[in-house]
Amino acid sequence: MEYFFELLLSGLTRGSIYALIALGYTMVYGIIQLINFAHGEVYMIGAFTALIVASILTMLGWNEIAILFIASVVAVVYSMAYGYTLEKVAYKPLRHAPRLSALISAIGMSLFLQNYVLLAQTSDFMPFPSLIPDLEILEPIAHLITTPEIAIILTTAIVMVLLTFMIKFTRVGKAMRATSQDREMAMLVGVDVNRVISITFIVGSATAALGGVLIASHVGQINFYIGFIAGIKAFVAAVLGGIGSMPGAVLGSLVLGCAEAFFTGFVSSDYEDVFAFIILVVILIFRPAGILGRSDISKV
Amino acid sequence: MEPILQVNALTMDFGGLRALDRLDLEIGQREIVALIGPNGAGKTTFFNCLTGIYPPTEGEMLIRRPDRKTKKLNGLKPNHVTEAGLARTFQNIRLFQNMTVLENVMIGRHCRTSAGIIGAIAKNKATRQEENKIVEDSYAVLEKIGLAEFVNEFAKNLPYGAQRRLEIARAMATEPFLLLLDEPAAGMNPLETRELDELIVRIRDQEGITILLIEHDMKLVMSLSDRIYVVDYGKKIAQGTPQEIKNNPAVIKAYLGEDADA
Amino acid sequence: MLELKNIKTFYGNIQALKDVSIEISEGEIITLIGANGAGKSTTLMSICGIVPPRSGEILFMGKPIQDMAPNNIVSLGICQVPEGRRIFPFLTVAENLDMGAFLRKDKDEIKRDIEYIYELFPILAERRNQAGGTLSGGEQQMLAISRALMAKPRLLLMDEPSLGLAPLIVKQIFEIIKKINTENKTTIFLVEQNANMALKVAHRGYVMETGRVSMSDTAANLLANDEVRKAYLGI
Amino acid sequence: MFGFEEIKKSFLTSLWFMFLTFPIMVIRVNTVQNIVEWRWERMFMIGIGSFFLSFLWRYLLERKELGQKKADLGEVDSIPWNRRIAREPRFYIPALIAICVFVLVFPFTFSLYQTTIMITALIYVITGLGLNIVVGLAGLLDLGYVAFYAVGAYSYALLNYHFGLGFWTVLPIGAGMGLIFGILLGFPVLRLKGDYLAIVTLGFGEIIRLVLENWNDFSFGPSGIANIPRPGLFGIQMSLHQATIYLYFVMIFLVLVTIFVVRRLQDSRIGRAWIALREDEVACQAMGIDKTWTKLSAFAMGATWAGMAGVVFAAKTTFINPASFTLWESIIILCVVVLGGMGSVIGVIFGALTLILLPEYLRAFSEYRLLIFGAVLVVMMVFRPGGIVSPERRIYQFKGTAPDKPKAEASTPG
Repeated sequence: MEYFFELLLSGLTRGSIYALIALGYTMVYGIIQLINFAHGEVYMIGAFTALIVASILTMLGWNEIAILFIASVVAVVYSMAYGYTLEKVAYKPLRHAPRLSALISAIGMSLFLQNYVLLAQTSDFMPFPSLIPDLEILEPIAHLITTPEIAIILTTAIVMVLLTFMIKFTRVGKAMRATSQDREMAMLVGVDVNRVISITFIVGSATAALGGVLIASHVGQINFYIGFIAGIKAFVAAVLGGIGSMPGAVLGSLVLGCAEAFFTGFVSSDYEDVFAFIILVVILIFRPAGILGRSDISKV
Repeated sequence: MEPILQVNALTMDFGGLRALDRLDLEIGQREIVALIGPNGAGKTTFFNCLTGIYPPTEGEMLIRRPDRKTKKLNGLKPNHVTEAGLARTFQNIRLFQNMTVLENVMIGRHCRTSAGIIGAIAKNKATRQEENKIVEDSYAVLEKIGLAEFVNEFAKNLPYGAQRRLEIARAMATEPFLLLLDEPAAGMNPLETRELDELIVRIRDQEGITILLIEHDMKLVMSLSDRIYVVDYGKKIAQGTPQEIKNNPAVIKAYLGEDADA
Repeated sequence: MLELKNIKTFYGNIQALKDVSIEISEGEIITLIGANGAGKSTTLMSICGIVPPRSGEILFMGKPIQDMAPNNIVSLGICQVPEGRRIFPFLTVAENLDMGAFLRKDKDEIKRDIEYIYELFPILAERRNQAGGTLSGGEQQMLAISRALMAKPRLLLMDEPSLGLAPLIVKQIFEIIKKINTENKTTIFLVEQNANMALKVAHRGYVMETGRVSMSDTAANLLANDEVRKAYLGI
Repeated sequence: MFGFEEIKKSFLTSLWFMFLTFPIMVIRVNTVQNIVEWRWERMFMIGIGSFFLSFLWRYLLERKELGQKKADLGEVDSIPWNRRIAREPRFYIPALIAICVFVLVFPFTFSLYQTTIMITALIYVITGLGLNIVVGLAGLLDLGYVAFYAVGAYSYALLNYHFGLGFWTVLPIGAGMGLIFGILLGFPVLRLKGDYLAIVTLGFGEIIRLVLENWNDFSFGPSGIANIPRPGLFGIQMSLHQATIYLYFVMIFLVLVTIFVVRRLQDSRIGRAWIALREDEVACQAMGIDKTWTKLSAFAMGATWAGMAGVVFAAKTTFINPASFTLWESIIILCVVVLGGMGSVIGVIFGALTLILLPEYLRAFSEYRLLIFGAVLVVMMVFRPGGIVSPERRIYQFKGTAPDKPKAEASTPG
């Protein structure tokens, strides 16, 4: 039983990380129907920025909590800037082009950013300082779940609540929903659609950066390639939940995370990823729009 | 007169919305029948049910083919409906925009030809002959419809009226016995509309094809059709000859406007 | 108030508008009638900047607007009720109305206007928390008009407001159009297939054929015109 | 265009990029030795570079916009360059001869290394042409195409390992295996549309790779299979150099076969159905085309070439392991198709040669080649989203298609 809980919690942790990245995918897809292939790279750049800031501050002998806070903030700010620029350079000129072209542009961006970090920094794995201190109060349950894991799950929950609030009640959130439902009509009521798209990229990048900082400090090392792998997984999670739907992204991520954890724990770790993809294929074959996706009647 | 298309109590629900409500309709051979009614009355939905794009919630659709075999349309896939001899055009033009006019019509020949992958690669004599035949037949259709001058133009570069006629040509190429036209005159100027009128009559008289059309242009409908069905809210509210429809008070109220004759 | 000078607009490869010129003065109801696909909706989309014209000029209060972004055009007071209503299907009725007031900052005024709308259309008040997509056609049309009114437009563009509505509701809609025009002094540019109704409420009318304006006159004259009667009034 | 406004814009852009690249480009930390390296000179390079590039970027964007405007108003005569060349015998005949001569003498004039690269490029030509059927003609986005490539490669490696079958025997078997897998995988997924199809094919691609990686008893896992023989020629012993040259000509032959077959398919009844399917699914069905069968045939036909190319790949490298069949490989093949120009045979050949040879010859800047590669993809798509070569399409001419029918010729209009 305890083993079950251990796996469940590890699955939730893993799923939470996927969720932080998947949210960005799903938001962008909801608004411009583009698979933002370079999204994973934004997450990776967030992690690198945090690493650089944290290392400098550690050398200066700052306090752990302050480092965590500052590193996260800088990482988030930079990721937002990258997300914003990415959209302006690689996607905005392609708004009326065939969708495949935009996808290739995204792939090109992904490759570019990976190699940019590879060249400017290093191709090796870099050790990432563990920024989240172990709390003593949690000692009794440490065998089940560690403090960083709790931090990850909590952060995801908070981000989710904040995002829901933003989407549901703020002006910008309403503009986002309106744009994703009917872009032209949104323009007709005076929404600056270009701005809404930029904001979507910025918000999505910010959550990805948070994910980047958390996972990096949890795993303890990063390199230029982490974005690609995590990006694919998160994208699978987003599609699983029904791409375009934010609750769907979180649900899909948690399902994927838990499924992987249980499969690894009870069956074998060799086929963990195979299992993840099989879930994806099976769900999409029987529910082609994903778990929470809306299937639309095509008008003839 | 035995009907070649018989629709009994056709009903179509979208979620809570009833788009078609127990609609009955019959068409005899070589008739030109018009289906009219306000926008959103369910006319296009009716076409979509007939051609297998939507599965109707209830009701029955039967055809009697020229070979006198009766066939039920319910549950057939769109391509099988076409093979059975029904062809249609679309309200908002759905041509293969990046193909030439001739190629568009050649696609219509698809279901009446058979060359497969092996034939395509080997390009044996049978395949070559079939290909030539497809080109010839398609060209013949274009000549009939009066589009021969555009034969190698891309469909997207055609003038609006010609695009509408190309849709008809493409449908004709599938060798239908019943042709369904969804607002064929939409967007045409009066001259083009007049030509269309002649074309439709010619298709019926020379090819012996029965025609069911949805149309808003009352002048065209009145001059063209043998019989008219009027639907509103998915229900049939009237049927009869143009003269009868013109004088039917229910029709005037629902569609032509209360004081259309003012 | 609004002046279109020789605008040419393209949709993909098709030229939808060929040298269209239209003039609208303040306080008028102008109607544009014509067959399906004649370019009526494109004219509205060109004015709103969604499909900007390739050449020609659009002047609003004497100022060229053809190169402006759609949201800036809306902020000048030009609002559209597009064809097919285009309600945001997953937003509630109240949220749809909020979207209409997207560019307005005067919160109290907005509240008052919403109350006014709910008085005008009690059915919308009843359904304020329902998703827009679940309304019936007539209700959606009312919502679409209300949404546009929430922006307090000086010029209201309406694309086929009678489309797919029962005669009784059409009548109601046209009464509202008249009311908006007389009470709020809103200028209205009305695109209609139901030429009969449209010409009855309008002051002046334009007839469009395959991308060109083929006729323009006072509404009364057009109603009496034989050609128009034959082609568009179904007589 | 060098007004004050423009300079201000570029200046702001360059400031923005200096800010953006600051942590990654300027700072490097060494966490082991606790050293921070500051590389300020890079910041200035970025600043100056982005200042000038932003001018170029805006200029090109404006030109593209202007071109569109002119095309709309009918002010340009838009015959693509490739079609103009193809129409003029005095251009294309010498060009064709030159290409033939080049192809023939290539392996003898260039080094072994160059020949090997060229073989790789030719493999991509084949896979690109195969994927072009699926993506370019039928419009189905397949991100797991490499799976079929792997199927072909492993077919050869395993059949050779267990049964000693040779290259020429396995070549058709590999193609057949690709076909079978195409049908097997295609059947469940073809109901899906657009991006969902893309992601499920991606999933299938990864499943196959991961199975190969983990199923040690079957595929020898990550260590792969070595000592796969090169293609034989009547049992003649060949040196490495000779074998490579031989393989080069085998590839040329296979490429020609592929082009031949793909063109025939494209111009056939089936090919037209594929294109129509891409253009409008609903209308396509209304014309009596069986959607499922047509999609499936495109999927399977594409997979066949991947299977065949896989066999060649195994024979060329003599060693395969799952690392050769990652998602990146699928993506590169997709890029070959889109960059070259979707739906165009010449485009795909162009795309394959550019994408595979460019990085190889960029080895001078070896570290930067993938960076440049990524940037080229973005720039290409932004300024020429349709690819390098616009698709050449057979124009069915009533005259041309029926030379043996004088009657038809007579009735042809001008």
